[in-house]
Amino acid sequence: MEQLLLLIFLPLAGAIITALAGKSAKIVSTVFSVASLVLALVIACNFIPDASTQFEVNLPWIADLGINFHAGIDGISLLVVLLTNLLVPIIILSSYNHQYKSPAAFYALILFMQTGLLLVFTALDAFLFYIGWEAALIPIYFICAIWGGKDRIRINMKFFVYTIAGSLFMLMGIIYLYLQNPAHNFNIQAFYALNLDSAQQGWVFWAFFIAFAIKMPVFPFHTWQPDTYTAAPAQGTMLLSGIMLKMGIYGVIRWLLPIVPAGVHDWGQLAIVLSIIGIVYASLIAFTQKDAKRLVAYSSIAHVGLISAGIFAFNQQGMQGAMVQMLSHGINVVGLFFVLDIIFSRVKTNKIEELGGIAKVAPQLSIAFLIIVLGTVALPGTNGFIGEFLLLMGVYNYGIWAAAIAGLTIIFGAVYMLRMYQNVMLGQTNSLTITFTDIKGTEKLVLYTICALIIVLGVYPKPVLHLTEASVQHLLEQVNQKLNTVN
Amino acid sequence: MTIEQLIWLVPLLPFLGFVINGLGRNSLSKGLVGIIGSGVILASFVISLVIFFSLQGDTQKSHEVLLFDWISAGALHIPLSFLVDPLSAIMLLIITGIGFLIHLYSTSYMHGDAGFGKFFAYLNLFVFFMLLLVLGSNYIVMFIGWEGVGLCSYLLIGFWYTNSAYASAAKKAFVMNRIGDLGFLLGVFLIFNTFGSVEFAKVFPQAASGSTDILVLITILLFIGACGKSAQLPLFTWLPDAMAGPTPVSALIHAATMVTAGIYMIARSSVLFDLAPLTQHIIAIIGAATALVAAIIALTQTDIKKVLAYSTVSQLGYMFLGLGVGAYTGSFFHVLTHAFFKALLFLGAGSVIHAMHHEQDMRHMGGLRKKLPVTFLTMMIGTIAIAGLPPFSGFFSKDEILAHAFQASPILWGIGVLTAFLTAFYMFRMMFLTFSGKYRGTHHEESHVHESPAAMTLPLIILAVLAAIGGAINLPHVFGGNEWLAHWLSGAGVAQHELELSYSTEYSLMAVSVAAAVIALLYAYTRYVKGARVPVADEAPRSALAKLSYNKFYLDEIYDFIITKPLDALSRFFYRIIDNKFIDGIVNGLGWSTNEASKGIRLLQSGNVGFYIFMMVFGIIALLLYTFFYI
Amino acid sequence: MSTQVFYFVATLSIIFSLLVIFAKNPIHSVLYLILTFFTFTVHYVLLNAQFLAVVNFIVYMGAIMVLFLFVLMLLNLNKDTEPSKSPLIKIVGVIAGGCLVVTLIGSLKSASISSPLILKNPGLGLVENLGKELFGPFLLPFELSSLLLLAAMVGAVLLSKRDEVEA
Amino acid sequence: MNIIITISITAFVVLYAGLFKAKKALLPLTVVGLLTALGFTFSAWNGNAVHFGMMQTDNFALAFSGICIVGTLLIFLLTQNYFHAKSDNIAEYYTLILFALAGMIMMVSYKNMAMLFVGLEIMAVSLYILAGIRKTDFASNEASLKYFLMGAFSTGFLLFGITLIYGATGSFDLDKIQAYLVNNQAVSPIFYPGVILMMIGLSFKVGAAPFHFWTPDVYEGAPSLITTFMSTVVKTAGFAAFLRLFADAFAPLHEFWVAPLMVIVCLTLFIGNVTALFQKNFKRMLAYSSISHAGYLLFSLIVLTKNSGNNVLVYAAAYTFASIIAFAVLILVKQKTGSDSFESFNGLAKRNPLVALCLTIAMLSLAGIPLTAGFIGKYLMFLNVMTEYKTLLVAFAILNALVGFYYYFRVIVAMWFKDGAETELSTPSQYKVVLLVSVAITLVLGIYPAIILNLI
Amino acid sequence: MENLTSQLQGVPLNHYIYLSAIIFSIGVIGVLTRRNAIVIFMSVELMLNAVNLLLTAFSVHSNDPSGQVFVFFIMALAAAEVAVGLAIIVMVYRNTKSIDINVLNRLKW
Repeated sequence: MEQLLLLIFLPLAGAIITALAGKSAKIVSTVFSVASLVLALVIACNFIPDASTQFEVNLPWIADLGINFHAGIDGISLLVVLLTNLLVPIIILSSYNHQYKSPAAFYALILFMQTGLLLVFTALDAFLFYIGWEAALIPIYFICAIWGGKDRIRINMKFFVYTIAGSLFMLMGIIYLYLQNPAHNFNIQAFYALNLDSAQQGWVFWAFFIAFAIKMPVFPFHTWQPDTYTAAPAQGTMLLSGIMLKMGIYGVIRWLLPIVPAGVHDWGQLAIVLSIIGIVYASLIAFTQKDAKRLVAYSSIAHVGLISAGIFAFNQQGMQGAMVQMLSHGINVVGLFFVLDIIFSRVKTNKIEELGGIAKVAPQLSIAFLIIVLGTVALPGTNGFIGEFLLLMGVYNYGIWAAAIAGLTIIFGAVYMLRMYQNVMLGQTNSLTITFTDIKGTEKLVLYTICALIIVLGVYPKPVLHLTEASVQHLLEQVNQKLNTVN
Repeated sequence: MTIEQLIWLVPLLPFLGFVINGLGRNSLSKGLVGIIGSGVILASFVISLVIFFSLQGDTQKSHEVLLFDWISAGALHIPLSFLVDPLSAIMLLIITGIGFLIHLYSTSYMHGDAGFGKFFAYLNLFVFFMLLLVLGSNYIVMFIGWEGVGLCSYLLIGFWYTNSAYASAAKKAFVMNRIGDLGFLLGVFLIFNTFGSVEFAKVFPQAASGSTDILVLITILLFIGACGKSAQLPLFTWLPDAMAGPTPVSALIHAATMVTAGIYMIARSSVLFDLAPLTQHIIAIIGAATALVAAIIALTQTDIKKVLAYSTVSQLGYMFLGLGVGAYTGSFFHVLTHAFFKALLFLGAGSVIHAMHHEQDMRHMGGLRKKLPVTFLTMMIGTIAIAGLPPFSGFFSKDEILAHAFQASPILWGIGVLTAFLTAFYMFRMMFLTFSGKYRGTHHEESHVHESPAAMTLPLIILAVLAAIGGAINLPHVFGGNEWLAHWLSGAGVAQHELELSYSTEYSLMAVSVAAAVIALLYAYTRYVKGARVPVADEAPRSALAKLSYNKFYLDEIYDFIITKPLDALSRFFYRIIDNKFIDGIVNGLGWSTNEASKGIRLLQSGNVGFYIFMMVFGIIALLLYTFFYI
Repeated sequence: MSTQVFYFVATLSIIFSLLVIFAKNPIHSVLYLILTFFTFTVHYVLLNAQFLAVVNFIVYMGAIMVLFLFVLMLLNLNKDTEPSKSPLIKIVGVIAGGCLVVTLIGSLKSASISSPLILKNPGLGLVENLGKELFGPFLLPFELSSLLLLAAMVGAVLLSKRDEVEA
Repeated sequence: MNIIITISITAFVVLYAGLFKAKKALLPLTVVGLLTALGFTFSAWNGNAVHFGMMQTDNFALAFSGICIVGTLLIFLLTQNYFHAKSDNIAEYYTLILFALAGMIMMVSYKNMAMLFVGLEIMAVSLYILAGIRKTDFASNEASLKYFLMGAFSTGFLLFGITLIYGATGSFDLDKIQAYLVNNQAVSPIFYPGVILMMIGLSFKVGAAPFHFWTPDVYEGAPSLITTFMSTVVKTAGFAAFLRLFADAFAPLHEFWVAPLMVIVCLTLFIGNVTALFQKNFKRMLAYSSISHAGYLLFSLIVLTKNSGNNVLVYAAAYTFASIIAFAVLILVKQKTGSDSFESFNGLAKRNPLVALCLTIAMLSLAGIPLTAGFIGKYLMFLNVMTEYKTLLVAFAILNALVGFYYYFRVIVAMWFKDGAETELSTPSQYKVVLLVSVAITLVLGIYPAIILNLI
Repeated sequence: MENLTSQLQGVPLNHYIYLSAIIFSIGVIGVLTRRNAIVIFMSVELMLNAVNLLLTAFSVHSNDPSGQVFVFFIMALAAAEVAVGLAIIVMVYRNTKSIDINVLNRLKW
């Protein structure tokens, strides 16, 4: 239990110390993020891969309102916790070639956000979950709005209000569940045990789903995302796409499915349809994007659409696929954005047509980029394949046509990703790219780590699958059982 | 050493080669790279031979080797395991054997290239994936190889990536393969759903229990996958473009090995396909159509590699025709012989190109026979083999397919013979244009043309020998053979269909096809040697059919028009109209209207106390009315 | 006779109060207001609330109204030059007021208290009685009203005195 | 009782001290007096004493008294350099503020409507004056007169309401009124209009739509410090009075008056939030935001639970301290730049990061972001209404809260993301104390609200 | 006095309510229709007096002196309000030379 508290609050402590660290903030934050990673790995090693919740903490917090500091880790949480603690150091390292103004604030906000994310991923109390949900949003808003690019104020305001709109309705749903709960608390187990009729579940479903759908984002709640990704600083984009959107996915798995299975039963179909539309739609839009960052943003929508579809398909393959893909997508998309950041920091543009021929002058970057692109297009042997394969299989078990349309992602993904790769890296160098220098120092470290993860997870995904298997299975059984009692 | 102990070395060695060459591509000397690159393949070949022979002497024809559990989720368990049986064993030999020859050839061919190390790394990686493809004991491991070779194909086609046309060709190949891959993947899903497993060993025994409808669906989906990989209609257009890669790549990937993966996969799954007659018809028709269309296109091409590329497509169509009519062994036999003679032809073409300093247009060649005697001779053997003239290997394999086709449907047979005729014609056309007549380039260039070094000619010679005698491995009964290959493959569960034709029918069928080839040869001879005709430039007027053929039936343009352009237009429409105007418009519109409401409502606050009091009184009246008279 | 006095005085109250608000000259308004208040005094007397009648007479008519007059004179506003609202606004105002009457009375109409007023204790409104009440239960608010008056005093002085610093 | 006496005596002492030109002693005297009053508040805790049948110092009253006193104390601390530069009559201002505070103590602890009325009027009369203490400033004049005219007008309605209720029940005592409602099956019909009219009168005091029109103009025109006082402490007291009457005495008639109240709540939320959106002036924006907060606060009356009072307390505390921060910074900015538009906040974070951070936390609290007191307040309000599953109302409130984010974030945007003049604010020591105390309270209540949840 | 009180008998309470309501509303109309701050203020006084009358009537009806005491408080308030109000008006007049409420329109929107 101490471990979990330490895990959650170490980044917060780091944030405070970083904020006071002044010039050495970069180093301090790196130390704390790496320490968090180590701690997460220690926890992962001590974790027994069964369906139980471990390292549970249950402290009274606001007792009068039935709010407890109740957190714990099961396989599913551990996965996203690992992802978070893995990506944060990577993201911090990736910022080493930037000279941000007021770095102390910048790194402190990242670490603060990490605490929020960890709260979201470990909370077993709905209120705590909500607190973490918002606590993660504030820092990223500031990160994006202070250090962002053109038009950042308007774009981030939209992002902020859009996402918080969803979460407020979720709060309404949480309050509703709380009131329905005879014990009058926010305990997740008590929520699981609620017996709501299908109309009630329908409402709660929408209250939660919209919040999650906006966060992921699922079509048609996605329009904040490309702008925000484009305008955010590179590290902000990585945080948003790498970790933050997993909050939505995790929310669906942890809160939506088990609490309102009948709602999912009634409305999940629509969710799948939206997700699948999103896959094709976003992929198609990605075809003709001129800005590489925007292209990756749309590709992210497509990928997340598949994850969402896989989850709502509600079977072991889809769910496990979602698990793997959460991890993979986090790693891959961070890699992609980092490469684009490297390019941007060198030539000050991410416009696809202005680039070209970088492979010739920066072969190491081109190889790393290629591996990441391949991971993104789900080439077998990369992490992306495991996820997409399982997800597609999950969707397939739901419906063959759904899978056939969702599967278009593997074609479309190849089209736009390779188009981007070709136009950015291949061809002749131009006046802009001729002076391009290859990656070095922390850039190498970060990119090679990402590439290694892509391949290792692709070749040997078993640890991940093993980690989540029992929890996922337990979840499915739980939900199915509950669904049977409702019907 | 048992098979189980050896087999993992076969793919591992090329992989090690890839790693070493990949990491040391800039530091290792070219010689060392060549030795490592070729050496690992040779070692694999040797091990494959050992495996092959120990399998021959083994009563147990199929060995499964589990490496580790790869993916498992719910009922789905996918081990990373290898299956060694006669089918994969013989594929191993082809891949590593021909692979080695081509590696050897490349050490010389690519010697001047800056990316020498990278090239060998890619080639080794390709061999690794190809081995994975054939060794996989289930569809998913097969799929790793399947996509992996696609990746290598992408990398190698775009090897000279600074040329963006080449890079585009690479992308096209990858994407078109991906279209097929989706079909393949869906097929695999359906297999899993139907049979509860994706292991060959578990699926095939249950095949008969599946309903025909589902089997048809499964097989059609798998066939779509094969179409992509093996360049069948309508997905074949990537293969000719793939000639952008270095010539050894064309030989290895786009002729001998990768493109035959589709046939291998269908042969592997023949149990399923055999139970789906509808699919078989479709396969036969598409195969025949591809064979014919590609052959027609090949007639007018002027690029020596393009001719061979279309010829490859055409021959692949042949193989699919064979698969469609149930001649699994025949098709696979053709895979083997085709691997020999097409690799040979490509390498020969490479030798020519090498000699011509990367000139590929046949209109600028001619009279090279004397300059390149070995190349000419070996290529001639290859040409004769592909033309189907006895007793070279192509004759036997082609005739087995044709015989089965005749048994199935005389029309298919007719198309087959017509294709054979066209094949013979364009192949000899190519030979004559290249090697006979007078040199059509400048004198200065001519003086630089010389025969390739031994590292290049040796593989040619070896392949020529194989192309000449390769037919022996499945000598049909009609020639007193024992159909060794058929027996061998039956050990791998490949479905066998005996010909029920009388020997006399078989003889007459052979006679027809041989006659067609001979007539084509003579016609080509009169036209290009006697008439010394040279193909005209693009602008010159042609007949409608010639134009159609020269422009590849405008397929690329059609695809561009009906797929690429609409998708791009749709993309822009979605982005500009739906996304930015409509969906985001609604979101922004909410904000905007709130803002407008704010602008309007704040005017209520007019600053005038009288007005305020008015509003208050109205409020009071309204509230009282509401309270007492409404509710 | 008994009720007629009430109705007569009530009519006068209404008429005078109407005159208050419709008189052009503010001075006239004040004078009418004084008359209105006088009618109220009569009402108080009728209700046997003698103390209130006296207080009303002294405080309202005496003190407050004189204050009003003073200010009006001080500001020299004893003319008909007072800016008046446009007729439209006036009409709307009157209509709104009329609506308020109707609504108020409508809301009160359902009142079943049509019982006539009967004075149960003739000494109710006498000083003695009220004094006991005021210095008994209502002592606290009474004491605290001093704060109100003091605040008003301080405020009035503060506001009306010319500030040297500011000037 | 002691509280009021202490405050009144302090007021007198200050007034006299002013006569003797003891300017330096004024603030210490006031602070000592208020701290003493605060001490009495604590000592009376759980006493539930009834004074003269007129005042009941139950925990509800004491808690709100406490908040009012603390809020006033902080505002007094903000007077540093505020009045001195403008006028000689500081003692009078102090006295008036203290009188108003005394009035408010009456408002939060009354047991008889006479007390309510007298308290309300003490407060109101003091405020009319305070709004106008910038005698030569036209805006201040205008604010004062507007406030006065409309205030007097609305008092008429309040009184009419009181009268009708008296007519129906024959008493001004809250307990008796409640007893009347509980005991009589047929409530006298004139009681109902009385309730509505009182609601109207009190709505005016708390600035709820459509009786809110005075709020923006008066808040903008009045001196900023007085605006701070009006929008925080005064508002809190108004709500306490509202709640005491409606949640307590009129509770049996809840079903009757909840419908018009809903109308008021919805209108208030909508008008407050939507109008605030377009403001260019930070102070005026805060005025509209105070209207919208009135809407949220009224949630506690829509569904009456035993926690209603406490919910208002939490919300009012959150709102009070956040607003004090906002106004404190506003005063500082205005002193420096002479303007209270959003533009004058541009680039504040670069010059005064800590002040900017304080204001940011205040804005987050006002907007209702978790881990600040404002969130707990909003949460309690939503929770309160959700207990009867008034989901549409909550949804409507959520939509309004979203609008709220826009305007609260405008100042954050200006401070952090925009570049402005490079002039540094001078932050007097007392301001620092106020800012730090308020931020501390805001955060502590946000993170560990348990300490305040069961006060009443 | 005794004979005056006897005349009281018989006026229904309702009529007092109506009378008050009417006077009150007349006050409101005055507030609504006039621009002169002092006249508006006088109208407010009218409203207060209407209330006073009603309170007295209720007080008599329920035989309870507290109503009349309340009237007393209202009068105290009225006095205080008048003092403050007139001071404010004078102050405004000093600055604007007008007591027209329409002049007060700088604070808006």
